[in-house]
Amino acid sequence: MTKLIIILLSAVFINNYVLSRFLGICPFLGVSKKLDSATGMSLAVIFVMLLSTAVTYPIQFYLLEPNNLGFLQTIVFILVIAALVQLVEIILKRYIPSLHKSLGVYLPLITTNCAVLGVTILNVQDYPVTETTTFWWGFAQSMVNSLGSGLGFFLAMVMFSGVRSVIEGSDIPKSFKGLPVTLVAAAITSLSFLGFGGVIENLFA
Amino acid sequence: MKLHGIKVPHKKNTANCVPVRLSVPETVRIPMSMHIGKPAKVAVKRGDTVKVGQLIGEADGFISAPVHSSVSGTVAKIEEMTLSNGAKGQCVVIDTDGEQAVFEGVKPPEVHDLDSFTEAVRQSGAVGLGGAGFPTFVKLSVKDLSKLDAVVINAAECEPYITSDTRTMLDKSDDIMSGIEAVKKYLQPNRFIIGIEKNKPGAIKKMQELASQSEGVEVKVLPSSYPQGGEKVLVFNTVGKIIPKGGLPLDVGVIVINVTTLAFIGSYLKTGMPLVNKCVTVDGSAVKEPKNVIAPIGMSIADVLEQSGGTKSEVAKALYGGPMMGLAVPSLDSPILKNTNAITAMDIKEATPPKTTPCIRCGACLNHCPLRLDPREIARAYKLGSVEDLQTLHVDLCMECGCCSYICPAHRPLVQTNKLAKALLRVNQAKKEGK
Amino acid sequence: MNTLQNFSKGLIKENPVLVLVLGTCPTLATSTSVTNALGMGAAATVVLLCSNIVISALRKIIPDKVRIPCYIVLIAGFVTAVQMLVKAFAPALDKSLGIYLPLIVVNCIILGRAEMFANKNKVFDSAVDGLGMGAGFTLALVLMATVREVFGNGTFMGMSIPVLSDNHISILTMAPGGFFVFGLLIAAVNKFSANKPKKKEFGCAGCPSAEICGKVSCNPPAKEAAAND
Amino acid sequence: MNKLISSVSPHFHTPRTSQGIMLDVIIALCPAAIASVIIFGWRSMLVIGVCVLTCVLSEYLFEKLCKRENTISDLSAVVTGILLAFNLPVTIPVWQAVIGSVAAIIVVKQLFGGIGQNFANPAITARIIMLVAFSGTMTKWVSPSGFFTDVDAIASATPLAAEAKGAAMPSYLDLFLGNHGGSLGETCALALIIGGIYLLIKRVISWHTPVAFLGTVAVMSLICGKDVLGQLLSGGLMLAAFFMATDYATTPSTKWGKIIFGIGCGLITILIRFWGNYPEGVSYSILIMNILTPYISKLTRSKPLIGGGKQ
Amino acid sequence: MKDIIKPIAVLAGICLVVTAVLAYINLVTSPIISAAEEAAAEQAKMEVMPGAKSFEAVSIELPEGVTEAYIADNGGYVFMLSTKGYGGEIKLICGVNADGSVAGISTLSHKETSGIGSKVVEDNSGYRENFYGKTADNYSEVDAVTGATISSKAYKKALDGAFEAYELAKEAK
Ligand SMILES: Cc1cc2nc3c(=O)[nH]c(=O)nc-3n(C[C@H](O)[C@H](O)[C@H](O)COP(=O)(O)O)c2cc1C
Ligand SMILES: Cc1cc2nc3c(=O)[nH]c(=O)nc-3n(C[C@H](O)[C@H](O)[C@H](O)COP(=O)(O)O)c2cc1C
Ligand SMILES: Cc1cc2nc3c(=O)[nH]c(=O)nc-3n(C[C@H](O)[C@H](O)[C@H](O)COP(=O)(O)O)c2cc1C
Ligand SMILES: Cc1cc2nc3c(=O)[nH]c(=O)nc-3n(C[C@H](O)[C@H](O)[C@H](O)CO)c2cc1C
Ligand code: SF4
Ligand code: SF4
Ligand code: SF4
Ligand code: SF4
Ligand code: FES
Repeated sequence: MTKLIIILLSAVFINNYVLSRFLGICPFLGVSKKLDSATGMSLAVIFVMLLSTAVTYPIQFYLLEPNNLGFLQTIVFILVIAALVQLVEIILKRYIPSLHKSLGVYLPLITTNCAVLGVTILNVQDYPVTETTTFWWGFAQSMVNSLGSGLGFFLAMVMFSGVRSVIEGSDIPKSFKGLPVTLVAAAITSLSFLGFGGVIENLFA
Repeated sequence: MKLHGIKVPHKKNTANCVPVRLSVPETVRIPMSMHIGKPAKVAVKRGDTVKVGQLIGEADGFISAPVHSSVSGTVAKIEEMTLSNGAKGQCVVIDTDGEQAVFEGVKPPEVHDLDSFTEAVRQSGAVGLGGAGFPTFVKLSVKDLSKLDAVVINAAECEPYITSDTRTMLDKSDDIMSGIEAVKKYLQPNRFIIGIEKNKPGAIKKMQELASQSEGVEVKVLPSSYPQGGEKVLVFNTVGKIIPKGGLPLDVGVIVINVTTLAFIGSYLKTGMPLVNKCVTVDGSAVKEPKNVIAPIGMSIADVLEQSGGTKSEVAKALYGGPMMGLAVPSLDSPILKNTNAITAMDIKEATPPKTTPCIRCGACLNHCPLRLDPREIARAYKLGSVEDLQTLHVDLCMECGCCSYICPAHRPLVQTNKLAKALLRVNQAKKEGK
Repeated sequence: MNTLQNFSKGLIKENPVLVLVLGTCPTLATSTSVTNALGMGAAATVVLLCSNIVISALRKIIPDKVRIPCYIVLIAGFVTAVQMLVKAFAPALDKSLGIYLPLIVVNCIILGRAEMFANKNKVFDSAVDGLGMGAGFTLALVLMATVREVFGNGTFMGMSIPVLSDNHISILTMAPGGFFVFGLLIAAVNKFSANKPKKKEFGCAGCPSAEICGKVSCNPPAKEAAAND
Repeated sequence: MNKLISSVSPHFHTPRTSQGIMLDVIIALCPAAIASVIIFGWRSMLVIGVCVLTCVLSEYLFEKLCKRENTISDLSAVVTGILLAFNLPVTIPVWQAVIGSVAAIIVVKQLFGGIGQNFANPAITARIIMLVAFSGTMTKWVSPSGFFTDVDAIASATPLAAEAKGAAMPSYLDLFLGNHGGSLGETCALALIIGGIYLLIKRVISWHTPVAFLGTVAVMSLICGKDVLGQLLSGGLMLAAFFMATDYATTPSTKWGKIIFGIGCGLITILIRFWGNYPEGVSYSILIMNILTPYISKLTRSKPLIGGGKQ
Repeated sequence: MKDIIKPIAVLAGICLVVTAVLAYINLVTSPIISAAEEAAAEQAKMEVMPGAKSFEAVSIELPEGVTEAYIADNGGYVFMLSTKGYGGEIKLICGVNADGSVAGISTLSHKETSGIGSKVVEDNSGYRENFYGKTADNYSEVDAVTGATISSKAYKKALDGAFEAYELAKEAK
């Protein structure tokens, strides 16, 4: 159990996808301007991350590995994610139109978001089924890691959108207006995350 | 709960100066618009002879006020001039004959019920003398008397320099008394509250005496912190009620009336002489002898300054009113208006605004705004042109009291930004309603 | 547009990273050393070239409806092939690129070129476009990597540089340094390209008392902001 | 007749200026500066001088370059320089101090629009950048050497680093007077408290942030069974609580905002001190709270007192 | 009908072709990949155990901090070590001669601070050479690097495991 907590919190604070692993930077820079769109995007990402891990993890260890098809991993995973995103969109549209209205616009963006593909690949890499780990333990760790990664993405987005609201009305030097100053702000934001080093492990060790 | 505010230097140099009556100048220029609302219509023509108290401008519409001659003489011309609010308007220029003959029609009005009372106030030309110049009879035309709880008499006089209200309280307490009695009789409020800042002990004593003679009248001594006299602040500090956004004091059962306005009504009911003379505090760094004077409406500021002892140094800036809310006049030819309670003449040192530097986000402005607005964020939202943000920041509530601009160590022009922001919001709302 | 222009637009005018700001993740993650940058650039270029060629060749065959899935499958195929080849013949590179190698699949540059160029143009032009874009991507990566490796690690392509190797600013190779150097590069590009940010107008137009002040009395924040600009 | 000046009301202004406020901060920092020279020797002066000079110069040059109005006369760059120097070990190489100062003024302050518009505390952020970039020299401490001694004196550990390794902390008196290893300006609690009280009296800062910050650290230390007084007096806590968590531009302005900011700083400091890899967490706590400040400000924005009701 | 079948057919066709091509590449490269991996592993072992040519896994109860254990054809042992340093996991490979002295150490991966912990764990820092030739009895004499006590301790702790595993492996032989 503590292992799972450590995985969760480390994914949020230490190995933050956006701020220390450089995954999902495009939406981080593109959608963080307004708080509500940042939240919407993050919720969609968390959802798709969990869903695609739940599908790809079993595929990897029940389908690909036993049949020596490991080399198809990339193709299969990206297709699964694309299909899932489509499916979710259709289902949301039909059954929960209100949610579709708020999350719908972000869903297509997610297919080409490297954080989602990244989390599925990293999960099968970091928490594989081996002689000593059962499928369910690996699966649990993967799901928790996906959740943590999604929450980490969420945290980074929310923190950063606050920073951007400050930058917006400021007199930025001309050539730094727009993206450059946003990147420098991201640098400072990611700097702040370095401070958490060791905290999670030591707290629960 | 306490309201923020600021401590400003009081500079009440003239509190003990009994007003001196100035001699009549050679000409006066009386604008037709000395009040909020539609300007009055000129009722005389060139060459007419007029006497003191004679009607020269007719009220035009409901929110408007008549204008009377403050002198006897001949109408020299009717001309355009730039008014204090920036717009152009008409004014009547009268060459005086120095006799100050009183117009024959001046006689005490017949008042027997509410309607005739408000009509009398209307005829008197009374407008709010607390500064805003809102036609007083409009304020008194209460549709549903049962909703009226209290009349708050604004005697705070929180601006630096100005002491004309103080003088009214010291010198004309019987006029105030008749004003109170009249309002009591016709509007029947449950109580009268006279709000005075702590720094006027003489006036407080006088008013307390007065209150002890009349039932339902009380004196509320207020801390001397600016802007105690602001309507919203005063209502909160006297009756503890909050005027809703976009609402009037009447929405919480209150009428706010300036003490000099009330005294004028009292005296008008006795004499029938309309609003033609004003007690004006003349002070400021350029003034040689600060004092209170009684000047006919329409007398130019230059004449007033000269007659009240002259200036120490060249006047670099002159204000209608005090330094916190006062309006800079375009030239010294500008006339004394109905609602002019002070002339502040500043030398070049006092008049030069301090250098504006970038905002350091010290938060002083938002921590001193009596309404707890956030001028810093308002300025940002205005710069971004975000009408949405301006709305959530409630910039339309700003009463332009100037606390924020005063306290800002970077000397940002916050009040001005607020004015512009309010205008932007108004234009935007008008557009929306238009659609 | 001639072939040369077609190629060189990817380098500067439409540089996918510095101007179009695509593929930010691999750019930030793999620009810690010049060697990595070259490896990543080469891998992405190969995929870009192949996918542009094949997609252009198949552009008449692939139905519009399943366009995107087909592109994804093709791109993923090339990525996997490249991945296996790198693993086999350059295992060290595979180790240092890690997860970012398979993530070329979702690199927006590649899908973007497929959508914007390859499915509308002839095979040869598409190949040139792919090469140009790949070169632009590599150029940006190498530029960033040079700054980060030289100043952050005191080395260049692994060779240590005299004074700097003892006095390096290691934060440049870390996450914050990545964002920072990327920001600097884009600012430099902004500076030298002509696209000036448009100025906003503020002023007395909305001022309630513009008449009396004669539009001179106050120096509103707007004026200062304009002056500051 | 001469033309009258026409300007917007109010026509009176407070005699205070931004420059005056910054000057007050500089005055308040003087006791700690003097203490640092007494404790660590003449090189403290060198480090402070280099940082202040570089900060002012980079502000001047950058504003020249961008053709902006020059703001060095508001003295805020001097404050940043002194505070950055106070956060460095006395042995710091000059070139590193220069890079740190340039980063503080240009990267953290001017790129975001200059004074009042930066979202992160320049001095703190620069210190963190230096800590990560130059970890070696930034964690090399010497023990107090006295004024004339050479600074290559005996290597030492900061009280918190000593504690982290299980070694003994200096006595309370030594902690209070600053007679121990550490950054230039952080060791002498006495001098810092004097400066803080000066700022409180001059109303440059309000009590909310320091009290919330120090109070949270004290309470959390008590709960975790640590030496409360030792925790309060060691590390950069006093310096941060009075001078850096109170920076105008990067912290909330409302009363409750300040309290939340202080509590947040206290909690993160404790988290990093007791469980993190770093012996000291004050800098990170302030930077993280700086980033959260826009939200705290929004959350604690006071409702318009009058007229908020009906709309 | 046609516009439903055609897209599916094309997509399926593309999938099939791509899979087939990949399968072929996989067939060609997978032996090379595993050979390369093998070679890299052998290379690392040989580096810390000079003179040895082949290695064989030994089956012992691995002590804490030891992840793999091998015996070399010259009688020496090679251990894969893992320990927690200042910044995170440090992975080492360590060769121990038949007589129990350290033959070589190399760092496989680490997350120590550049400039502090890196002075301990990085191969070119020279710290590892202090241990060469040392045995279980005297390796603790090696001084810690000042300013990086934590990394130094972690490094030594990893070696603890190596010596312990050495004893176990010798017994098992
Ligand atoms: C357009 C307008 C309409 C007003 N209508 C009324 C009214 O019907 N009754 C009333 O008592 N006061 C009315 N007022 C007066 C205000 O309550 C207030 O006394 C006046 O705006 C002066 O405010 P100030 O002294 O705070 O500047 C009105 C004011 C304005 C500007
Ligand atoms: C900031 C501010 C300060 C004010 N100060 C005073 C004051 O000191 N005395 C006063 O009579 N009116 C003052 N006023 C005007 C009052 O708000 C209000 O208009 C007046 O008391 C209404 O009475 P009147 O219509 O008779 O003038 C002030 C208004 C503002 C916005
Ligand atoms: C930014 C930073 C990075 C550090 N990195 C390391 C490290 O990699 N290895 C280490 O042992 N200690 C590291 N430390 C810890 C301190 O240097 C600590 O004081 C030191 O381990 C104590 O060793 P000493 O007794 O030799 O001074 C680091 C501290 C800081 C502030
Ligand atoms: C009370 C107070 C505290 C300050 N603290 C800091 C600080 O911690 N770091 C800093 O760089 N500047 C500080 N300054 C200076 C200045 O406000 C700072 O550079 C701003 O962040 C510039 O926008 C301080 C100024 C004041 C008035
Ligand atoms: S008082 Fe002036 S300097 Fe302070 S926050 Fe407000 S606008 Fe900025
Ligand atoms: S002028 Fe407006 S914003 Fe400024 S203090 Fe007064 S009410 Fe508040
Ligand atoms: S100078 Fe200011 S106040 Fe005057 S018109 Fe222009 S914006 Fe309005
Ligand atoms: S100076 Fe004042 S009155 Fe003139 S335009 Fe500006 S805000 Fe309006
Ligand atoms: S490259 Fe990572 S999200 Fe676009």
